[in-house]
Amino acid sequence: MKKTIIPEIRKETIYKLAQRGCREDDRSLDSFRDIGFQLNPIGTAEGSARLHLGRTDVLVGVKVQPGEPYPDKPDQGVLMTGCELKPMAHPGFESGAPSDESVEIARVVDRGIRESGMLDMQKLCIAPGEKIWNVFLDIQVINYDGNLFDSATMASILALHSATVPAARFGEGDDFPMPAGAWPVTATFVKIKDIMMADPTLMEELAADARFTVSLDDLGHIRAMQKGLKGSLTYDEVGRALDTARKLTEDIRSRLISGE
Amino acid sequence: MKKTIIPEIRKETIYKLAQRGCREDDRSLDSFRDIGFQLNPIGTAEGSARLHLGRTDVLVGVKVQPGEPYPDKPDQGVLMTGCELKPMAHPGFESGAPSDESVEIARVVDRGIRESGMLDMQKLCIAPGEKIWNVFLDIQVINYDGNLFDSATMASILALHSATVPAARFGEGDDFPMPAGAWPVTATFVKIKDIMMADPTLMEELAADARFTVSLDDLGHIRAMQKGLKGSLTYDEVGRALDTARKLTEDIRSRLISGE
Amino acid sequence: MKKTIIPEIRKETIYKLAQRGCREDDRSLDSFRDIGFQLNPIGTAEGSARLHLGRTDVLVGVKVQPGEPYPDKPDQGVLMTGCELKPMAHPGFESGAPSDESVEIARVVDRGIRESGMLDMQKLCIAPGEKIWNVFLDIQVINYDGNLFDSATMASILALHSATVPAARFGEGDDFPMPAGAWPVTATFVKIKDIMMADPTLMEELAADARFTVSLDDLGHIRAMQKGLKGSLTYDEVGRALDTARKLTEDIRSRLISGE
Amino acid sequence: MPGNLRKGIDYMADVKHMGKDGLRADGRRADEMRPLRIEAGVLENADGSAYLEWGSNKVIAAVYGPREAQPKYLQDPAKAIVQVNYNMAAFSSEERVRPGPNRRATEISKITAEALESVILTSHFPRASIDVYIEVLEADAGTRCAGLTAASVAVADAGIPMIDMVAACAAGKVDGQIVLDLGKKEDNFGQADMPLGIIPRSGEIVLLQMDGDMTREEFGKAMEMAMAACKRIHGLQQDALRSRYAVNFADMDDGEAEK
Amino acid sequence: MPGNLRKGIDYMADVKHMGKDGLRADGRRADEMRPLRIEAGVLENADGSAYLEWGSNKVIAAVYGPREAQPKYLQDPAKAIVQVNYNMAAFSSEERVRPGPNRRATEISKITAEALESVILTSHFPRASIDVYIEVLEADAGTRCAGLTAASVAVADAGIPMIDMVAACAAGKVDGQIVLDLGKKEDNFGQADMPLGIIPRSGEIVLLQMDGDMTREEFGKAMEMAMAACKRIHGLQQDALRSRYAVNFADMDDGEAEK
Amino acid sequence: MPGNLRKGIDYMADVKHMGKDGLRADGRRADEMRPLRIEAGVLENADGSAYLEWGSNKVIAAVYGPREAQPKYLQDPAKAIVQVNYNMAAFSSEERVRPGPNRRATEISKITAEALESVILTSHFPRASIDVYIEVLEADAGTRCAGLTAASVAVADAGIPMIDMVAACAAGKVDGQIVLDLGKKEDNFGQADMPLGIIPRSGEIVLLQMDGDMTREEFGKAMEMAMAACKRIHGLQQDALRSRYAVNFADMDDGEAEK
Repeated sequence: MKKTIIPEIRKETIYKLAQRGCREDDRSLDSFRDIGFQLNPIGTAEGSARLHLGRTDVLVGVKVQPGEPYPDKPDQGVLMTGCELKPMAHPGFESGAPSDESVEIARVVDRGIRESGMLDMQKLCIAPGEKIWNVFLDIQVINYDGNLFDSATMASILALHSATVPAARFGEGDDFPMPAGAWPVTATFVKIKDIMMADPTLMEELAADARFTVSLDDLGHIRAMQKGLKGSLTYDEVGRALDTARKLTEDIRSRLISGE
Repeated sequence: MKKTIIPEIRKETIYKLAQRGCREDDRSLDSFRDIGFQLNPIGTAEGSARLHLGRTDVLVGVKVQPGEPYPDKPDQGVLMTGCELKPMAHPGFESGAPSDESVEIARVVDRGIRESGMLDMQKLCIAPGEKIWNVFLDIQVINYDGNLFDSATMASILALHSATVPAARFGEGDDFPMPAGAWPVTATFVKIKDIMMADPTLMEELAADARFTVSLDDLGHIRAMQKGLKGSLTYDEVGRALDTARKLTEDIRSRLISGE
Repeated sequence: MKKTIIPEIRKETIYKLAQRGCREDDRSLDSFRDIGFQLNPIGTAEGSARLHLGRTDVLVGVKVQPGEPYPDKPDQGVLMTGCELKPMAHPGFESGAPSDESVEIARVVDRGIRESGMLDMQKLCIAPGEKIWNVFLDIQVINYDGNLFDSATMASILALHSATVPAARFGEGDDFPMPAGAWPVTATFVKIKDIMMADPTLMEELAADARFTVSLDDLGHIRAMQKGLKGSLTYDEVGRALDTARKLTEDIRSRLISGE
Repeated sequence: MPGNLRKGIDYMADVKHMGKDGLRADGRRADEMRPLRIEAGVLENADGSAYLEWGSNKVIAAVYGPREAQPKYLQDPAKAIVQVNYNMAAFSSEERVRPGPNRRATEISKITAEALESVILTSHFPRASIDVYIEVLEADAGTRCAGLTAASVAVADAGIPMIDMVAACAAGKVDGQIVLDLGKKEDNFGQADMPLGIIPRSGEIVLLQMDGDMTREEFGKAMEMAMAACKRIHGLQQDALRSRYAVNFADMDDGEAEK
Repeated sequence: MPGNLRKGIDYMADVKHMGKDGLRADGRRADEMRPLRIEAGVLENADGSAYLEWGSNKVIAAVYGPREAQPKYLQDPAKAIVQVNYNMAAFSSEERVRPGPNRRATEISKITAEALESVILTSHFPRASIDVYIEVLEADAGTRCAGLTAASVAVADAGIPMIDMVAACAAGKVDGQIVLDLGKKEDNFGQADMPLGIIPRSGEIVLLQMDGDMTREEFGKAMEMAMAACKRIHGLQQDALRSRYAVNFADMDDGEAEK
Repeated sequence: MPGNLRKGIDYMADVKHMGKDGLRADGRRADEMRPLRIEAGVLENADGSAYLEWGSNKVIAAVYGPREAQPKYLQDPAKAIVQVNYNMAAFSSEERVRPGPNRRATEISKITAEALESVILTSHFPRASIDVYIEVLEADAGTRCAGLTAASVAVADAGIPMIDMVAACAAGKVDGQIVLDLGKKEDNFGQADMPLGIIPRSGEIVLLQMDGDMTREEFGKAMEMAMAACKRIHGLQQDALRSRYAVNFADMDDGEAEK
């Protein structure tokens, strides 16, 4: 993202609110914004989901095509996750080659999904050593108001759980549902000066000194973590964030599964 | 092309001449410049043609190599058209990646040829689903004085009609002539204020508000059209251009075929 | 390399010293700096060498992987030489696409090796027309103080002579030593005004008007030459450089072979 | 908000079969457009935006500007430049679209920019750039017309002065018959496709392409069919802006009330 | 000079087997780091540099700056920007690494830059750039920690003011056991890997990633193990600078003697 | 106008077989050049240009400048920079050449620019750029010498001051014999190829490359053969300019007459 400056006074306001446990949108420090989603809005995708997290609006589509396996994993399908941050979503995003940020988002989303074992990669093998299913997960941000890590992860797992492997189209037998099991959910926090808050808005991100994301699986195990930005975190802060994240992700997961 | 500005006064002169039905090079509004061409000047090409349209000078070469068919057209050869606008031809052209203009030219030339059915793509199949002939049509502009759409199209169809498929070199049987039938010819017009003129020079292009190209086949059927530039055209203007184009292209076609 | 200017006065000093047959580092005009090297410092490479030529410090690694032969050489392995001039080695080098200079270095090093017949390419064939060994020679400059042509060539032939073809890893039989025979060595000269000197330092290169590199094989035959920079050389100057190069490269070759 | 994105397949269910004779594979009459819905002002951060569903096409257009053209050598001291980036999302068609520019997208971006330039009052904004981003989320033939139609609404939504909004629609030829607004199968197996963009107020043509095989007479018929459709589309564009404006007006009322 | 680069295999010979129980495949205890050697000031032309061998990892870090940030639009009027380019040499791993950027390197460069920014006093150098180049010559798991550790020494060697050097080390989980500093095989077949970078003086975390499967309790154990290791590494970083400084000091003495 | 581009095969018909002994596959003597024709001023829009046919090689060189070097950081306050872009047309060789830069073209562009810099009076034009575009339309071995020879004429045609035009020709070794100006088959199956570019007036060497296998003595023989050829080529370069100038002169006369 191009340099986007938040006025010092706005930053100060956010911090002062936070000292009182409050936020500009009246949330508590440990809560997420409203989540709304829609399954399979895109007819050309094998699976898709559009998700709103407050004003952040993310669309994820899944395409599945036959391909060759990696030599070291001859009997496993391949997941490839891409993320595009286009000017449509925010004037700070630029057309052209993926930015560092979009690479980081794609890789963190991918890591959460991959490490959770959510996809049964062996069920995505057609002929060992010869042919597997490539699963392309493409994240398109429609409107950006902070916390893409969590919104993109949620939309991604919804899209994968809604997807069908189009085997018939490629003469590889009958279509079958994407072999997706777990529901890995991430929770992201930012730290402004000495205060941590969950699910940051864009303004909170711009005011933030440090960022922390954790992916938790259905058992509450930690599957991926990512610290970002130039500030530091204490061990205690990370610990508290992990505990909060566990509660938050349990709640989110059940809402995603129930389709609410 | 880099911003190339035409002085207002020159533009005014061109327009005033046009109001009287005249042009800077003494042509009428509905006529083409002199056309001269040479077949197979390039020994390394499977077919080639160099064509002069006034001072516009274009060289087109055809290379033919075996390749794989597209999955949706397993029994058809593939035509690939490229265009390079190099500084050699005009100081406004720049080295490096193809410009928007060169992409548009290549695609319009390609469309005229492809849509006319000029090439019998099935005769360019070696083994269905496995091996076909790739026909590379490369347009190199030597000198630019306007109207590349028409000059490149003429040079391209001459080069294709002169080409041999080098089957022997690739161990695929005897060489045979490129299976080229029709002679699709385009005519391009520009509109300056309210006046349309055919086959614009560079100065006329720079003075133009709108551009219109139509490709007509041997029967006078419309095979492709392309409107360009930021000005608009009326329905009547397009209609009159189509009628003029029919006469012009019949004449050009017979000259190209007779090799005059 | 970004424009790197040498102060006129330093250039003058180098030239005046040279007129007396001297150099800033007390060498004679026809001598090389100290050479030191280390074989196989890199465990992940199939062969590697690190070489110091005075303060110039070069690391070359060899990777060997199966691949397809070129159609016109179905029974021969393939050598691919790359060179990266990174900011690590000198602030004038920039990250990103290979510069013209790095391309020239890679191609001259490659030419010396290739033309000498040093590698028995037919022994690098696995199955004619189907599978051969690709030999990737990658030159990484650690510190740049002039004369990369010679230092990179020396490190490259040491790395190749130290390399093993990892056939077992790819299920292609037993590992075997890289089929490397000859020891092609280059000698590079620069000309400052009217004086030639061997093995230039960076300052001498920056002061130079012309550059000349010759690759000589074990028999003293000329295998490759490259003149560079915007100055000219006389026939006599080239002749004398060839004669000097023959003596210098014989000495260097024996030191490389003996492993001194 | 762009609202509900629905699967194309549901959409078709809305289409009524209108009798056996002269009807097309999807039940439409020759001069019948696929259902079209346009919404203005769907994006928070863009200066102007529009969302459009047209058959199964789903397109978003976002506009920024007028803003200073960057880099500076792009600036025109006499007027604003119009830059369009047309892009198909990776998942927008049956075969995955590789991210990044390609020649088709380059051409569509160019002719769309030229069409918009013909209506935007660019001379009001020297040295500026008006940047239009068209994202095709789902493609079902006719995306360039859909993109241009949406972009025009987005430019208007951004408050950028125009002489009129461009409306665009294709006509073509299928089984020897001139038909309006070809669907994907018609486009793939039809004999001609002719995208048209006009300034509805004057009927002037600002975008015109064609490929296939048409006689001069067929051209005339296709042109008239497409022109008439463009005028209907223009009504939908105006409605979309009107709804948007109405909402804003309501907001303003609220604002007044608070004082 | 970076000194002798040795094959990883020789290195392993140094490691003592410490008994049968609880030992890892390469004979290390759970909380035992691979041998680590750091040298500062190894490059002639860079403003600061460091060479590091860690197990079979061989990494060079070079630093230039503070210097004027180029191109100018990158400049921050309030502080220096920190740019990191992490790169693996073509021959640095079993499978050849294609030259040029890739997504993994982009991510590592980004988080390494962020970690270094947390300790560099960037506000001292408005409009400047501090450019860090990390070249992995041989990779054996843990290269991002090795790179960050080396880069910190190189920044210090360049005389750029910092609140402290960042030290980095991973902990992870292998066969259900929390272990320190995973080697390549452990990384490939282990259950979790958690690279950590801290400011040793305060214990603050400036780099943290994880992938795999860890409970909350395992996380705590891994964190404590890695934090303790980072403090030991910090000692080696300081030693490297001290040796460098000692040499310079000796040089200066010689200089004095010559007068 | 570049005039008639003829198929290489026709050209060969011009070559006379000069006796059975010592003749080459195409009938040339060891020190015989392929037919060479040079024309100056062939392009309308370039500041200077030349077209050259040499055997079946067909090359156009275009020159622009001296003009302001862009972007500005390329400018040298003391002199003009010389930039060369050598390019082979897609259809210029048996196997299609993929458009875009490649390593071979990069190297040839570099050494050609260096050779031209040695004769152009660059110090007359500080901050300027002299841009040379060499387009190989048909390649038949020896294109870098053909390109440099053509570029020199084009620079002169542009009226850019030079101490002399560079003339270039290769010598090489085929079947153990030193021969001049290798054709494609000789180049492919020969034992050595040595492109040479000189300043004919002084005999100074400004381009020299070699690959293959030559003894010191063979080198001397090849050098003398190539040098002699370069001097003959220089005559053709001068003739080309003279014809061009004569035409211009005639034009001027007409101009005078009109007054």
